[in-house]
Amino acid sequence: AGCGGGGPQSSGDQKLTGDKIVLGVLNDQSGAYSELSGKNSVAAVEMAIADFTAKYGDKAVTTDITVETADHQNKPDVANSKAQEMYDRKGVDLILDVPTSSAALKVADVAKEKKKLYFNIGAATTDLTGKSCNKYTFHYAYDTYMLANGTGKTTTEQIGKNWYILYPNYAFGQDMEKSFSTAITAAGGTVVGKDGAPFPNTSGDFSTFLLKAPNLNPKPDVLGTMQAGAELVNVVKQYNEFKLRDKGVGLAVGLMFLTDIHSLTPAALAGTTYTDAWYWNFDAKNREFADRFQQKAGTRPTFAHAANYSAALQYLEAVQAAGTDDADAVVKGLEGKTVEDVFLRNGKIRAEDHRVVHDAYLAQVKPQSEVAEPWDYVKVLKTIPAAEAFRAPSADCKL
Amino acid sequence: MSGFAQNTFNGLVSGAFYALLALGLAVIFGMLRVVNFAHGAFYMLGAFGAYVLLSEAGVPFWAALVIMPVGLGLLGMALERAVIHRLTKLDPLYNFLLTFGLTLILQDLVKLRYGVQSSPYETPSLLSGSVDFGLFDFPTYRVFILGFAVLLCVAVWWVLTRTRIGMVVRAATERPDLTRAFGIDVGRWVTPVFGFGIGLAGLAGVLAAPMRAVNPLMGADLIIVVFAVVVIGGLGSIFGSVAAGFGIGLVQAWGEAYLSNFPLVSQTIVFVVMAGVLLWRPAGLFGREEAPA
Amino acid sequence: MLRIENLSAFYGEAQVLRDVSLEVSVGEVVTLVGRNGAGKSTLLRCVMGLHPGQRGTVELDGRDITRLPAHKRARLGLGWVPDDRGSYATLTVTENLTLPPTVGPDPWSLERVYEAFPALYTRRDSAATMLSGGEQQMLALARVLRMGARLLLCDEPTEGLSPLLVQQVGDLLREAKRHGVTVLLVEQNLHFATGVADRHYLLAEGRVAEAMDNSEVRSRERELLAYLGI
Amino acid sequence: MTNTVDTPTDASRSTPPSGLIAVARAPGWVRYALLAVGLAVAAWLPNGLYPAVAVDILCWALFAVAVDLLLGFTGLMSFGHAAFWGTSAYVTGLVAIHAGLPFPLAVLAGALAAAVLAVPIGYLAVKRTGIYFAMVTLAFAQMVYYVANEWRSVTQGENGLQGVPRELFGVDLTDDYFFYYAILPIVLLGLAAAWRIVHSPFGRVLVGIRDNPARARALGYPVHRYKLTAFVLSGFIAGLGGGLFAVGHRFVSLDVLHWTTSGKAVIVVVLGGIGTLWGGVLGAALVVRLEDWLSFSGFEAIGLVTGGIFVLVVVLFRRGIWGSVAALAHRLAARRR
Amino acid sequence: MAGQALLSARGLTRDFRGFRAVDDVDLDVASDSVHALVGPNGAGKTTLFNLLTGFLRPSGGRIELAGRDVTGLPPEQVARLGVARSFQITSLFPQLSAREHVALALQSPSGLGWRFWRSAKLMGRYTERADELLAMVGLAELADAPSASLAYGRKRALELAIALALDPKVLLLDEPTAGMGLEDVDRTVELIGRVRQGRTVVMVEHNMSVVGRLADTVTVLQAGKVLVEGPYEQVRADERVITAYLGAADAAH
Ligand SMILES: Nc1ncnc2c1ncn2[C@@H]1O[C@H](COP(=O)(O)OP(=O)(O)OP(=O)(O)O)[C@@H](O)[C@H]1O
Ligand SMILES: Nc1ncnc2c1ncn2[C@@H]1O[C@H](COP(=O)(O)OP(=O)(O)OP(=O)(O)O)[C@@H](O)[C@H]1O
Ligand SMILES: CC(C)C[C@H](N)C(=O)O
Ligand SMILES: [Mg+2]
Ligand SMILES: [Mg+2]
Repeated sequence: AGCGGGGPQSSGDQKLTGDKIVLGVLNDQSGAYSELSGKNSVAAVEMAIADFTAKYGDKAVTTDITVETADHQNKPDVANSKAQEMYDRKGVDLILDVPTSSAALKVADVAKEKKKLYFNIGAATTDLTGKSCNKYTFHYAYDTYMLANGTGKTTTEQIGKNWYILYPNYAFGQDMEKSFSTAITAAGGTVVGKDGAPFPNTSGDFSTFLLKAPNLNPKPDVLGTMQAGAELVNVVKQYNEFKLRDKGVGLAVGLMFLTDIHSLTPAALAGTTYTDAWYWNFDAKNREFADRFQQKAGTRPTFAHAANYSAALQYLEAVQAAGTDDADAVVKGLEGKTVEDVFLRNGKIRAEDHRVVHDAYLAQVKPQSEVAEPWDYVKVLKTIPAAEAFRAPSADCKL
Repeated sequence: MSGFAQNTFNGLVSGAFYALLALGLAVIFGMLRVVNFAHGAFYMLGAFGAYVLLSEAGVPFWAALVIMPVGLGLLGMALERAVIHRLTKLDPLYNFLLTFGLTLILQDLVKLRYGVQSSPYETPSLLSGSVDFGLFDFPTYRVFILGFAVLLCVAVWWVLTRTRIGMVVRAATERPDLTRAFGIDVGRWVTPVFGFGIGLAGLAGVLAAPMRAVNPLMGADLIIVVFAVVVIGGLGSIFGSVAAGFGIGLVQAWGEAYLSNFPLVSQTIVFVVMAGVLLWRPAGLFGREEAPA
Repeated sequence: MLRIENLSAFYGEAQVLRDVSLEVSVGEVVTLVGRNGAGKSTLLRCVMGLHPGQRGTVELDGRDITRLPAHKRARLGLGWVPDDRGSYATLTVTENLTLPPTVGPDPWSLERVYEAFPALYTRRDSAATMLSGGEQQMLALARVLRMGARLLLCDEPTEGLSPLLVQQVGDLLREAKRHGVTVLLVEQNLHFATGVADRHYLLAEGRVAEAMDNSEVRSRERELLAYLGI
Repeated sequence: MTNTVDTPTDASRSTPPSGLIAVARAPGWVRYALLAVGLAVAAWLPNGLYPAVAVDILCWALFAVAVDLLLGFTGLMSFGHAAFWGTSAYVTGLVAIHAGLPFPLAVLAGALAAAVLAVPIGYLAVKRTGIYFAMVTLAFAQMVYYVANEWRSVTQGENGLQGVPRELFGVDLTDDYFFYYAILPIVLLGLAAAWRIVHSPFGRVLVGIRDNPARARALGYPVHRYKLTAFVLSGFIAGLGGGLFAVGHRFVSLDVLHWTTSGKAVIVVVLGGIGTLWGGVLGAALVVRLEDWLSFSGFEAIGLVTGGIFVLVVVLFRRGIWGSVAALAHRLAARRR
Repeated sequence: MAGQALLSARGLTRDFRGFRAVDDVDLDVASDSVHALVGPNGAGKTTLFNLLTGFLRPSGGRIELAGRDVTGLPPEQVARLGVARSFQITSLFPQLSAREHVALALQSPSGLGWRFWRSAKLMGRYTERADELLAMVGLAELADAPSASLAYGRKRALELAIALALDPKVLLLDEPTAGMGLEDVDRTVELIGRVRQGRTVVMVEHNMSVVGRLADTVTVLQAGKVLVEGPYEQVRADERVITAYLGAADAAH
């Protein structure tokens, strides 16, 4: 890639900058989120490139498609310089993934400034399609609204009306708490108590909150935990330790990845409901993808991996259709497009806020006895149709 | 009332971990003048080791409770021989820096091999029930931890202050040459003590495995709170470290329970306490006052 | 009992002792005198096995101990009273006394030590470095007596002591001698030295310049003092 | 009576010649040569490196020099300097966003805020020395971290303070290349200030205090107040770096306050050479560049490398790069005489 | 010679964890006098010094300097008020040269030490006076050597030069001749004799001949208490002093 990249090409030209396409995967490859996305997201993107090349063969806009990757270590400042460097020096046309909301928002700024594309996969904040939205940023897999809407609504209707919400006291957790409270109330439930636990919780102890739950009046039917990663593990461990399920308090989890279930074991989570953006053993098509993924990466894909695959693929398709990698042209092609692939079911790329909507799933962790094969921990209770799963475009977003 | 009792009990249980970690730090510091930044990393290794033993060799909790501290203790001894030892003659800051670097290395080694995801670890079946205390009932495992930690702390304190072992080790640490000249083979003493301190961290780790998320970063932030604990108790004071450990556990639990509307307060309470203690007694609650001149 | 042959010692590249040879027989009290910086303390450290850069041989009771580590030498009955008194800050007075193992046939009991040094008894539970300078000096001496060391290596044991105590230390050394203890004493105070010692070595610029007996020292006192006074 | 337990000890005692003496005694030509090399490197950086990385290096250079001012010349190892770097970053960001001031003024405001914060923290911390000081500063910095984390209405918490403007009287500084040259004078000013402090009467007193505080008190120097002043000055310089860092990235994240940031600053100083002042600049260049390279290399364990470097430096190479070079130059010069 | 009390203590007491090192001591140091403190090891002489110079806070009692209450002031302030001390165990800045030591001491009252924005070359203004002082204690040739390389006796001399540089009203010397060879002792005695002009000197000393040659008043401490106080001849003949401190043999000496 040449120094400084290239200025925008006049659109309509059958031209690619440098005659090649470079996809940049910028995510956490060493920290807390390196397993739920990380290196395996790169593998997923490579699969997308292979599939794209196989599909179009000689007719592809180019066969020279490469992947650049960098570790942002969940630090927004690192994400910032890596993103700039990717766009400027590595000739990257599209940045993918970027879990961690703070880094995600920062990269959105960079994309806007550099006028290059950015598909966020891993971050949860609705700000990406709200007040921080911009023309070059797309939010792909999920967000806090989607999680709350699915889990909050269904659990209230099916398991119990009274909730106790425990959330980590930082941006992500607070967003989740708000989204959940709204969803629960809308579904006719009540939030009888909510607490922001310290974040990060150095002692790793949540017992104060867990002990409080069954003694609230009225007694909550559901404990909704918004913790992620290691903290989620702590909450669930201690939930089991205090035998809250036996005391009639069910468990709902705000955000959970397959890797979380794996580390907690299905036994610890049996019966827990949550919203999943995608599940690998949902149907034959997913399974076929999951098998190929396993061959390459040695493990089953999380929804983030599948979404990275899908995002890369859809971008390449859009370039193919536009005949150029000029960002403005590609954006034009993407906006309003309906798409269908292994990840996106009933997918649509909304023009108003660049939210990519698709079917979501209400999932429940199987009891250990029903786990028939490794990693198959979940049964899908219900599909939440794309139209309901995501919020309506926000007035805050002005592209 | 029962709520208060429960919170108090919980505070003591998390305090038990602070106390065990602070105790290990204090033993090492008191004897070697080394502030072991890597203490949190060894705590993590203890927990992780228990997990690996269980998942890869089927070794149960009770065996891990012996194997890990001993194994890590040996590792600690090797480390002391290989590097720590060479730096003890220099400013203690060098060992602080060394162990800081070591922390990064240990964390990343585990991360490379096992990833960052938290690993599952079951409570041993013998302790998985709960105990009825009349007012409330409590997981047996927590009761066990509290009892075990208290016993251990008392035992260590007794050995180090009331037996010849503690005396020899203190002497060997303070003036190695002189102590050698009095017929004591210093190398034979200091190394095991370091190993022992590390073993304590490993032990705390094994104890934590069934209760806490087991992952490579589990000791990273924790150790800073433990530093605050040790400063409050008086660096190098065995009794002070243990007392401050339990005390801070309590204060945090109460803060969380009764000040949950002021998250800022409940989060920073440890450091506020530390600031207060420093104002009032710069050497910590049980630390020795500095000598004049 | 102690025999040193061709001992040389270095600090880095600087040579501090040059081919020093000397002998101390059983039951003798021998002093080393010499200016500040002549190498007296270094010589004691060499005998103790604490000085890394040395050449030559050290024999104890006819046995070559040159290669023996310090703690083994101590167990053969060497007792060192270092020039900085060697008090442990982290040990109480009693602990300072009981720390070393007993190494000789006639170790003092703790009671006997406290009888001889009542000042130490009153401070027995204090950290040793909290003692006054003189008290620390007593402690250092008491410590090797309690070990029951057969050969005492005393580095300026009277420095900073009150006149009364200086006399007491003299009495102690004489008493120890009566019990068959051998002493190699580094001393600046000639008056004191002649009071307790049998023979003297004058160390100058890292060499043994002269060996003298008591009468010789007394007769040449003026000259020696002028020499030692720099 | 001196007591070994808590006698203040300085980290550079084992790295003779100390900074003061080394710099003072290094022959003039060595000093000029080093200065020239330094300036050349500084001016070349944005061409040779990615400009954003070059900007980072400048910011970190200030940070490192601030830490060394304490560690090398006052004998105090602050393991919590992220508190000042980060506080300044936030204040700079907030001032720039809400007041729309040109960035040098915003940075100045940030650095002043850092200095103000250094007063209470320093007041409590300088009561302890050596290793205690390191632990106390570490803990207080972590406290500042929590405060920033919780004070979401101001700091935006985890999301970070986005959209810090790079305003300079309408001059377009969007390009990091130009921004680099815009901040270079400020950075050089900061470095010069550090140099002046070290080579001032105040600096002499600090070295005295470092080596023997009791003696300094007997001479009539209020030791605590001197240390506190040094701490505040150091906080100010660290704040300059942090403020520029905020403007450089056009946002501020909680990471600027995390203890690993403090740790990295110390790594930089130790690698460059404790008590050498300019060593910090060199260390900053190396560490920032290395991390940049590593995060693209696909190597997953950055900590393994930085930690490894740390261990190596501490075990084998305590003088650090600059310290070793200076010692070598010193020896060569001595031989020529 | 002996004017009114310049430095005085009333009921001065200091406890260390239940141990009373200084016990209800009354002390009056007349201005322009040399006042010696003697007593057995551990009698509390150094502790008393530490109290008088602010290095230790008294547990009880009060200290006055020229009529002003200085009880509990920190050492640097006591030093500012004109009380300089030397340390029993030599206490220097190992890396600084002898001249730098003295310059630091000379600079202390001026406030130049706070000027972090000025050049250290300004300290050059003290060179001349520093060299004078060094010459006075016989260190002229060694002015540039780092203090760590000085022999013990030279270090003691440097301690003295530093204390003098503060131009104190009261000079407190803790065993100024300990560890010195005979000739150095003579030189030091002679030096103290010179610098006492216009000053008040308090010294701790075990060498009775030194005490005899210099002291106007001798206070004997024992177990933290004042045992005897008076002129040298009277004190050394005192039975209590002989049994507690001097010993029979030495008394005859
Ligand atoms: N650690 C050291 N490093 C370098 N040189 C040293 C060291 N210790 C002592 N020396 C030098 O070695 C020489 C001999 O020192 P030593 O302490 O043996 O003398 P000494 O005769 O005991 O003197 P003193 O009467 O002052 O105690 C002196 O010149 C001294 O400067
Ligand atoms: N910091 C301290 N903590 C505890 N005890 C102390 C402390 N400092 C001094 N002491 C005790 O106080 C008593 C007086 O000590 P001080 O140093 O004043 O004696 P001194 O008269 O100067 O004796 P010397 O002539 O031996 O120097 C001693 O018994 C000593 O052990
Ligand atoms: C669990 C994570 C992948 C989500 C992340 N914490 C965020 O802020 O969006
Ligand atoms: Mg000597
Ligand atoms: Mg004394």
